[in-house]
Amino acid sequence: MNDSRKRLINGNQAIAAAAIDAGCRYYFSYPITPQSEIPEYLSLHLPEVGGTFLQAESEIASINMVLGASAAGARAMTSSSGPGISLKQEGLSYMAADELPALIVNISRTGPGLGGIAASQGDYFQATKGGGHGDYRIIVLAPSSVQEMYDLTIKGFDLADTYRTPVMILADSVLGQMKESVVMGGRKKSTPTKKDWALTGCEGRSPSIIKSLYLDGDKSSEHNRKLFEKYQRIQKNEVICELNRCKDADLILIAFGSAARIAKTSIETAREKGIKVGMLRPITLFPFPNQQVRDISTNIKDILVVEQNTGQMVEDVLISASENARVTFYGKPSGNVLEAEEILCQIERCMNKVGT
Amino acid sequence: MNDSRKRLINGNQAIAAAAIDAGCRYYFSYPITPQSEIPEYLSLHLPEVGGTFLQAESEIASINMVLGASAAGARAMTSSSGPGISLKQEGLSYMAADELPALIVNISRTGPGLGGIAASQGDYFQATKGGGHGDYRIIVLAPSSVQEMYDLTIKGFDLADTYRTPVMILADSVLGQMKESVVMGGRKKSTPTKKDWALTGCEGRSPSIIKSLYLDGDKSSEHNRKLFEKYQRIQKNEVICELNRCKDADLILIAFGSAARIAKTSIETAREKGIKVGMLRPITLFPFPNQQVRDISTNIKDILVVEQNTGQMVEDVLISASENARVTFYGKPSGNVLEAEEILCQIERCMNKVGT
Amino acid sequence: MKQVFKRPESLRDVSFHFCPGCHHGIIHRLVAEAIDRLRIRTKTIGIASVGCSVFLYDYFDTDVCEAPHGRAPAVATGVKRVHKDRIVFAFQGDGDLAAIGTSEIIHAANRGENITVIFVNNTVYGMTGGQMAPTTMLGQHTTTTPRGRSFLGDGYPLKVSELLATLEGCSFVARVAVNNPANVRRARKMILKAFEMQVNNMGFSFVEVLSACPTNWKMTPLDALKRVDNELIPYFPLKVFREKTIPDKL
Amino acid sequence: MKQVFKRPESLRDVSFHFCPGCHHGIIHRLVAEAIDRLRIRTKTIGIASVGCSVFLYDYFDTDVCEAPHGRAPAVATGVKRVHKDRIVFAFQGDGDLAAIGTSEIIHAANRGENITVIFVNNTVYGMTGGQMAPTTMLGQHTTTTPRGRSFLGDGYPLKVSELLATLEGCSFVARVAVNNPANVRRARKMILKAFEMQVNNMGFSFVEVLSACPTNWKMTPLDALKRVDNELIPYFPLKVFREKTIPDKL
Amino acid sequence: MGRIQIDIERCKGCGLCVATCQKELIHIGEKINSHGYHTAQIHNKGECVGCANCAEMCPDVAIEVWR
Amino acid sequence: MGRIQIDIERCKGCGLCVATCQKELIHIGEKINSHGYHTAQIHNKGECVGCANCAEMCPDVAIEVWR
Amino acid sequence: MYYDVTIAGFGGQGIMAIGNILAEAAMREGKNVTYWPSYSAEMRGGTANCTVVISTNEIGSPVVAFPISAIIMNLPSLKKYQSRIRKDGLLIVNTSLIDQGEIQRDDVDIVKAPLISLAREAGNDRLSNMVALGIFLAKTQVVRLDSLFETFRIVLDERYHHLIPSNKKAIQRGIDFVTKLT
Amino acid sequence: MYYDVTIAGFGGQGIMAIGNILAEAAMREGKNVTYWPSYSAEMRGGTANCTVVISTNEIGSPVVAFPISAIIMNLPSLKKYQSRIRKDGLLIVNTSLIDQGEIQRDDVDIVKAPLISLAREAGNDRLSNMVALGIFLAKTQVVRLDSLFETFRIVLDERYHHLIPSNKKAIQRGIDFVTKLT
Repeated sequence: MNDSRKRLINGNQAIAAAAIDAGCRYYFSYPITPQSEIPEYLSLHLPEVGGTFLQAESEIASINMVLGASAAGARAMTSSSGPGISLKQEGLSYMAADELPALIVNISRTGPGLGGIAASQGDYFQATKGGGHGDYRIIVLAPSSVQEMYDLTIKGFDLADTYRTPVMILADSVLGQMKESVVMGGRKKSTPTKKDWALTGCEGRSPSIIKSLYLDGDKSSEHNRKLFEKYQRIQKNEVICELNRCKDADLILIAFGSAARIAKTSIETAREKGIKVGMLRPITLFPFPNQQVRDISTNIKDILVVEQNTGQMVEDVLISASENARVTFYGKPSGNVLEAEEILCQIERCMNKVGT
Repeated sequence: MNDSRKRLINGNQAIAAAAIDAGCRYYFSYPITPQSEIPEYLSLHLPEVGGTFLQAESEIASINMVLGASAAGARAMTSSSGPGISLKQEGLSYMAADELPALIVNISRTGPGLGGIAASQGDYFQATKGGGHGDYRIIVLAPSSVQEMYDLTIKGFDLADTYRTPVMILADSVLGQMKESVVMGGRKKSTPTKKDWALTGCEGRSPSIIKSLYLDGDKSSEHNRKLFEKYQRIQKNEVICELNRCKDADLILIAFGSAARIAKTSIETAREKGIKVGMLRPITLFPFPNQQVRDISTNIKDILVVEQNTGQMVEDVLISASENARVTFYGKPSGNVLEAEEILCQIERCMNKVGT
Repeated sequence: MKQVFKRPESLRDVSFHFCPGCHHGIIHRLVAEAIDRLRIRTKTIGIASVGCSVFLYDYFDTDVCEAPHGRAPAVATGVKRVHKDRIVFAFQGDGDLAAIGTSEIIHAANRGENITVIFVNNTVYGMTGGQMAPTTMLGQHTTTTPRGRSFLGDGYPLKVSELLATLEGCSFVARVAVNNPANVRRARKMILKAFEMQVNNMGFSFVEVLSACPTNWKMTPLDALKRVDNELIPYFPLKVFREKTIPDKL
Repeated sequence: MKQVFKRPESLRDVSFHFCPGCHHGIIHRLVAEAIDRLRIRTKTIGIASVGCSVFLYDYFDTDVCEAPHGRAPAVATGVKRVHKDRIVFAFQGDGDLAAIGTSEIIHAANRGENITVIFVNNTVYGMTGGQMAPTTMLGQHTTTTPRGRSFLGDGYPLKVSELLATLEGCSFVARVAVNNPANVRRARKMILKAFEMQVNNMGFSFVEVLSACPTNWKMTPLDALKRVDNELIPYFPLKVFREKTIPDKL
Repeated sequence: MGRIQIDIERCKGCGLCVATCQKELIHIGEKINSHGYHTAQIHNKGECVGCANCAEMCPDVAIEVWR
Repeated sequence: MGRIQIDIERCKGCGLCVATCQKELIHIGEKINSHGYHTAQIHNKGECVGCANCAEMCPDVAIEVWR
Repeated sequence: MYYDVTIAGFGGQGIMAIGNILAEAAMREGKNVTYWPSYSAEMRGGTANCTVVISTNEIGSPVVAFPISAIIMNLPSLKKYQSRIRKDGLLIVNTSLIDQGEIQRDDVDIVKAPLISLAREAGNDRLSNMVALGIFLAKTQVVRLDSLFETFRIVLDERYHHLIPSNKKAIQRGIDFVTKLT
Repeated sequence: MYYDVTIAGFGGQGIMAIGNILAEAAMREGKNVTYWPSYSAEMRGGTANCTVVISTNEIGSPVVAFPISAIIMNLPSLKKYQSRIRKDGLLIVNTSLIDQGEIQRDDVDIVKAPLISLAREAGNDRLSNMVALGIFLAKTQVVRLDSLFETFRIVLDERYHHLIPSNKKAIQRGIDFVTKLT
């Protein structure tokens, strides 16, 4: 296998391949559609590099195995979708509290409930606002191409280790199932940082403890403040967003993930029609590009937020945007995938090119 | 037991007593602190009225028993705290999707992780933004006294039936553990609505189905749109908030639940010092009183948001508030309970009575 | 000539979505026959689980509630506690019941919930694409055991009936197969017996049905029939593991 | 005279938070003695669970990871898969292990995870205030069974060791008590044996310890001792349920 | 003496009935139904005894039997 | 011939040692430690054989034994 | 009127019981009242404290950072609370378990009471909480003695009802102790 | 250049296989390509479709609501997609399973092909998908035949490699079918 050559694989496979390239050797998960290619790939290839693939008895067991492997100092990962991610919320909250790094992949489904396997961005709130109990955040990365599924997986492991925090890749079946060419292994491989806090047995040092119970009020407060300061640091340092054709734009479209990808076609078509549209695409959903939205909204009058849901990220846009800008929201409930044509129609409406 | 007399009970007991008065006859839960008085009360008193108390094997089993009992047409309830509520997120998402009414009580803990049992408002996001997967909301009620623990429990059951949706009581150990005098049964008892959608066996009618799987894109879309329209209706019709001493106020303090309760003392003291402070207290957290905040923020320059967390409800305030108002946030990480004195200090800072 | 075999009334007149040669359809039919036989269609509430049997409501002409993955026994408990005079059955596959639903099935059985659970064991996750289930045989190749299931690391095929039979709350626990007409006829009796237990308020009743999944086994339907005989039954013996009689109940 | 009894080295020199007469302290001591005896303190990683034993890290002079309620076997699995040469033990109560953690313990056992689980069965949830546990005896009054546990509705006291002993992955399953010096000495041997199994890579080892909870039983410590003999042991017999020998492993 | 009737549109051509018929009266024919399946067909109808084994094994409840 | 030593500050006065000592050499005294517990005390020390039963049963590991 | 008190000690010392009795009595006298307990996760042996607020007006915070008065039953509680008592407030200290040298305040009214000895004198050395309540009542008169006695059958678990007479005796011992002081 | 195609039919008809082959071949020719499958939850017998976009520019949406061309293998797919094909586009219809009367478009290039019969002629009536691919290739020339053949060993599971010659034959049969048409 020539790693540096282009290969046509789907987004799920790209994530799985990237995990191995990132040095992840422990993967625990439970079957759910539409992320099956991840466990399928890793059950085949992890053992080849001395890694462990374990299909857990449940979503809950799998996140707690990740917790254990991470506590032991390893790069560990799980993947699931919608309902499975809901079941992992207790474990995620514990890992955030324990300050344990790991990568969690959500190839989300149509929800709520059992829903369906069509593309959906209905898990934005759960991912970014902390779906589990307590006052915490996790870093959320939103790829928009198969190449980014690969690249952000590697980046995710690095961020997780740097900040000692769970990191989530939030994508959906458009990105998980679509195939595109990917260049793998071309860049510097990621190297896990030294983890002197990890549990390895206390040979030659005093015992280490990983826990989240703080019954003492002062210690509890202090711990929560420490977490909060970490999230502020992440907000300050780790925002990534793509600005595309914004310089001359009259309208900025804000979208992430699959919606952004589909909207690119709409913007292309709009430009062909002479409508000056640009795009701001948050790649980190937490930390959200508050400042970037703020900056752009002070200069441009119209913002169109497009999501494959009934309105979630738009709240973060509203918090950030200047009141000078008019924010229009177009949300499509999950079930049917967003179409470039309907986004184009919304762009035209915003620009008053067609009546409202 | 003279129902209409004042009794000194704690907030957890008030919820339990109210559930019985609301006609709830099915309660399923799993042990967790600090809500233990609820199962304790109901295990004793539910059987007396022919009801069923079942201690489930897990948080997940208990929410799914609630799902089943609700599907069967009964008023059903569960209660838990932090980690337990996280574990119920899958079930909650299903119930929202299935359009099943029920009351879920979260007497929240310090979090994330195992945390502690001190008061916390760190579960605001989880409750209001949908901690489970998918694009849904649940109604969230935030009592601020033991009397409201009683009253809002009854109201919660009514709202749940009216809108066919799970309703959550979000409180914490300050409200769950404190005792106050409560007047019970004084008002009209709540009566469950007729549920022609409930599963009872299909004698004399065609079979009923309760489900959330919609593989067909159009049906899935339609279902999600229907849910969304319901949430809009709830937002329009069901906002409750308390406005207190706002008429002449120079500063509006916005807080909910225990923080609001504690802040009342601070406002009292501030008024004694001649500082004109009022309070806007959201009682429904979803639907959030967007319009009320908007209205008040157009007239008053200073808003102080106080929470027992590092900043959650403040986002809803920021979305709603006019840009004319200056929104200051004071958050105390959970661990140590908010003190009236520190809130007073923040009030004074806002009013420039002490330097910043 | 008179008609000696026809579609049971409790089964709607629609085609199954199951793959060719999948035994789910036979098992659905046997459950519907039991419901017909006991004349309980209009007082039956089915609980659908997640996996290939999720579309229960498309096939059974009864009230049906869908349960989250693995939680059918808990949902059934909620329904039955409200309607003690209705017949509540759950229909679960091995991914659902023996993995993520382990806790729910054990505790529903232990409580002696007066419900009936039909457990389809085809040693693999069907709908999600053929992953290893707790009941997957040692050496069996699945999409997540590409080198075959190994007891080192993956553990042993779980014998669910044997496990549940240790619990006092069970009125009836049996394992059957439907891979030949004789086994089908025996399965019919056992499924009927399980429903009768519930009708008589005897507590939790359970039938495990060994079932073929030609698609995920990557076998022809005929080879799949043979595998049930040659590989599954020797490890998962067909047997009544527990059967209470009316005096036991008292 | 020479010292014949002293605090084990693996136990930190601090007081327990346990209630007067609670057996947790004895069990902690026996585990620490096993660790001392095998000289594995610096290669041991403990997994604390939720409940009265959550403060494991305050007492054991080893690395410790706290697990969410019921999930200690899953966390232990994660740790052990990374550090195959370390000794990983979980310490769980009956609320934790036999209720919310049912699935995790069964599947860790079934996989034959090479870990050791110490299971404290005192028939009640301790820290949360004395609720019914799956192991609560019939008729026992708890804060959630104010009229006594009834098999109708509440189900039967769960025999965890018996359940686990049916699983191939277990190398060692035993039940002990610590309510008199002879039982304590037998418990010491069994706990040591369980750790030895892990040291020898024999797979999952498990010791259930019957334990008194005077506070939640609302008994004096002495009456609680007697209850273990008179009520618990007759229902939960002290026994080695499963013990693999080295040849079994091969 | 017996008779069976196969609902061709419901048949998926799995062949379980073919394998089960002790008198070997059923085969999978060339005919393709609207779902693209080659379906089961009975030949030598007169020899059918109506034992119903084919119907018992049909996963699609596509066979009715008279005797 | 034996000797035991009870760590009074660690004793919670549960009395398990009292019940276990076959020679009945231990009792719960009037003394209250800083945690408010009446604590165990040994009397007739000379009769102690150092059997260690009291230590085996002490849930607070508060007893050491010499023999 | 407005009054508040924080009561603190070990779990098992009956802290919550006297807080409840006080709150219930105040409610019976028609006052607004809040009772707020706080305890550690341990069933026994941890720290326990509660705060009772009594007022004729609506009560805001049930949580009081700087109480007017405190009943302190053990040393850790003294360390935690003594600096927080408001100037000119009241501090009742259990000198049976606390060395007097640990008391550092001189701007509050301090009652040093050997509660265990006093309880023993009243017949049962486990009732030091009731002695403390008696002292508190005598010092503050925030509720009437008869209101207090009326609450016993409601607040105390039935299995302790036979102890009501000895409880009353212990409260009286506390009152007498204060009377002798003055 | 830009071209897209939607391929739709039953699960089991090999829809995904020809989509993959086409995408892989296009990539090998240096083009940008996206392949997006969509299938129902059933393993077999449900509907299956996929969309392949091939372009020399960066590709935006992999999801195409209104495709330039479509290969339609069964009736439900015809009903779902025929109205969505762009004017002057290409529609290949499997008349082995679809009655010609169901075709309603007259503003697109329509190829009515009895795919099962053609496949049978080529030696294996299960390879109607490959016949369709041959037809598509002959009509569009969007990739070269040799690129296509090169992909077989990558795209097809090893256990089907012995079928590669018959696959090639079936593709050729499709190409020949078009040649005869024109």
